[in-house]
Amino acid sequence: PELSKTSLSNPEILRYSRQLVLPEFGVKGQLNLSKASVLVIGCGGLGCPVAQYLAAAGIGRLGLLDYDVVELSNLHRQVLHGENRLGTSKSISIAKTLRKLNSTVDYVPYHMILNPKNALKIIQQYDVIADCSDNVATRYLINDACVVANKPLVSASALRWEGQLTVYNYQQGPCYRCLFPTPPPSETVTNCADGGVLGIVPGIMGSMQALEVLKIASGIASSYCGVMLMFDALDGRFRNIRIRGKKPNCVVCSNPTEFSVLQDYEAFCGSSASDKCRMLNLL
Amino acid sequence: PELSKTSLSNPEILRYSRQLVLPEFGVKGQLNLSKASVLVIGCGGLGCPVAQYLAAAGIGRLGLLDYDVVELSNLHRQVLHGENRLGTSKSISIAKTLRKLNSTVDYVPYHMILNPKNALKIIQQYDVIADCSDNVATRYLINDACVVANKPLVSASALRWEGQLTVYNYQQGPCYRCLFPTPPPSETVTNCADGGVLGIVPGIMGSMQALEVLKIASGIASSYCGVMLMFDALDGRFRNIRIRGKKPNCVVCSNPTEFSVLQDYEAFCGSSASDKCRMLNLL
Amino acid sequence: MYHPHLRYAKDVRITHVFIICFRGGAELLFDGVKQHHVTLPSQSNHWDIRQLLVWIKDNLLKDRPELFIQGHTVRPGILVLINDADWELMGELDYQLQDKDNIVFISTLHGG
Amino acid sequence: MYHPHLRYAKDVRITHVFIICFRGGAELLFDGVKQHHVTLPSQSNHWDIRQLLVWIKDNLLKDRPELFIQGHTVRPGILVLINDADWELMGELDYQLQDKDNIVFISTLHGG
Ligand SMILES: [Zn+2]
Ligand SMILES: [Zn+2]
Repeated sequence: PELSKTSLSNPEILRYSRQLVLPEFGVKGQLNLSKASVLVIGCGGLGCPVAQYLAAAGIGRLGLLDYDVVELSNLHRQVLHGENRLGTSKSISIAKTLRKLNSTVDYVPYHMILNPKNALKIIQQYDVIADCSDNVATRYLINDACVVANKPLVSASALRWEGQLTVYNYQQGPCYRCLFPTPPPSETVTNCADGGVLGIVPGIMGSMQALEVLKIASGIASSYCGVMLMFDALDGRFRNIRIRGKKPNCVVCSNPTEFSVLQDYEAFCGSSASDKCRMLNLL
Repeated sequence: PELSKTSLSNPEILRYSRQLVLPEFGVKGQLNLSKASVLVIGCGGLGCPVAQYLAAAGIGRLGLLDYDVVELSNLHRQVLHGENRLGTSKSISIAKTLRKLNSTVDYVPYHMILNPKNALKIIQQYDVIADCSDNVATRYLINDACVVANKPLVSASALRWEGQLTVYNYQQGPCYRCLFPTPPPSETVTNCADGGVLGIVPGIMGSMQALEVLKIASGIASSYCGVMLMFDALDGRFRNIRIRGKKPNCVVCSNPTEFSVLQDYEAFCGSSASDKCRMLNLL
Repeated sequence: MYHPHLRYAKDVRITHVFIICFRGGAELLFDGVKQHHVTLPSQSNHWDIRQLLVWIKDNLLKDRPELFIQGHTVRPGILVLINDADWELMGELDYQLQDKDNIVFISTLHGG
Repeated sequence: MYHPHLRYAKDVRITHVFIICFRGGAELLFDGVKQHHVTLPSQSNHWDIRQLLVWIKDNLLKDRPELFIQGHTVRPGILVLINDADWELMGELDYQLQDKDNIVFISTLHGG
């Protein structure tokens, strides 16, 4: 269904009053938010804070995609699930938790794996995409589908004590492939299960991701077009890095048609889209 | 009751496995956390993420102090409450929400206002204090009591699009009064009700606050002793600022006895410890 | 302190070019403008922060100067930063300005 | 490129003193050391990044060089930063090192 809204109700004015008084945001920003749809891909350590703060702020529609179920080892960082949700779908778990916080948001859980057959069709239905996934193959798939569908992609990642964030395919900025045309050798890829992660690190990176989604969805420019945020939790330092612009020779940007979405990303990356069955790697 | 623990159970090893594998944290860090108690003063926009990630990480005891009840205008940033909690105590609401996430934490809600009579007695019972309050008078009271009780104080604040964070009274760093010996004129003080705040800004600052509490409580040094973090959400930039050390002429640091806790902080600051009845100010 | 390459047509010698920022709400006293690129007129001695405060009061402040300056210093609750360091570490009012310095006046925040 | 004030007793002229950082897990190839203060031996031309990679491989890399260098460049998935900018903006392998440069090799993270 269409998200359309031309004014705020009295309960909405009360609920969002603290952000309505911000001149840079205001009623216009709130109405833009209420008409915007965001797809959160991955309902784990990053997806929880992203979904939580987008729902609180009054996003119109929130797509929540994850194939996985809640496990006890998730709960140190995946803060919207709970002990009574073990074994249940992560996407449905987030929707259940957030309905209590803000029942006016339209939650759309997808308990499925994103694959080359369904990616474009789902992504086309949303205004902004948040990459909260946990593996290389899915990150390339999301990127390619976002370039083809022409959607801004707010991407974050976290491992151990570090985090990275940038916005791809937005204004004149690069896509993920412009920056990383070739996937890393699979033996150099570490996931959270192997490498570990302090739970608050995806908490911080996901919160920054929510901020940039909110800025784009409410009509304020993102600060991370052509800029990458790097965070080290051990020394408490953030760095903003200038990165390259869109590359004319990028295989996807130079030919953004549905044929640019590959048939098999696991083969392309030499790794699985599920991070469960990976062997222990050096880094 | 004493928090004492000499080993981790099998469910604990599974639950915290992703942080146990971090060499800088490890079993030692987890055991330290499980024996540590943290008092979160203020259960609002900062207190919610602080409490959420401390509970998820396995802190031993979590004190939650707030005199206030949940209102609809809180829900855009105070993400642990919900529509069914309107009119109920914020401290109890957080404890209820977080028990579902981690039932092994000892939650101690205090539905009361912090005042010069009770502050020292409560603060003395905790290892680390998180200042998540929303007004000048309470910030001076918390500081003075922390100096007298010799507790590290992880302090954050947020307003509009900006946030600030530092750790007071820790190692050779300053206390709040070393930095700000005189309160600001009351007509220059703005609260969130008047000035507004984008909800994710306390979300980000509270997450950083949780990180520094976790580092101190698990036995890793904080990065914010003598350093202040400044964040601007509009331009997406963080800055780490070097600040002065402890001042020999600070009225509290130079004489840290219970008599250094004043009788009346509202008179000292010329303002109320409740941010509700404040007139609209310029800044 | 004579810089011939900075001579202007009207023989005004320029001694300092730097950036002043107002944050944390202090910018609201300056029409909401957060960043000012400032060129100070020349004088026989170096400019220090004490003199800069007077210059800001006379040239940038729109109204209600008492919300920014009290006595000869900034009012309580405003932190002054010189190149990302607390001015207390740099000599406070006596700090002598250098070209390209970054001076920040930031109101402390109390909200949560 | 002769710097008499940097002459050492053994007449080794030093041309570059700078910092190399490894982050995002790349430090695990270097005994977990994240920051290296490096002084390169002098040579007749400027050092460029191409030569630096060879020097790192020969002097800092502990083992499994193929996890850091492939062919004549860094392996896919490592981003090279020169003074907080993507090396692509700075000339990549041809960038000529300057004193006090800050060179970062950072593995991209994929976890969530
Ligand atoms: Zn591209
Ligand atoms: Zn003090």
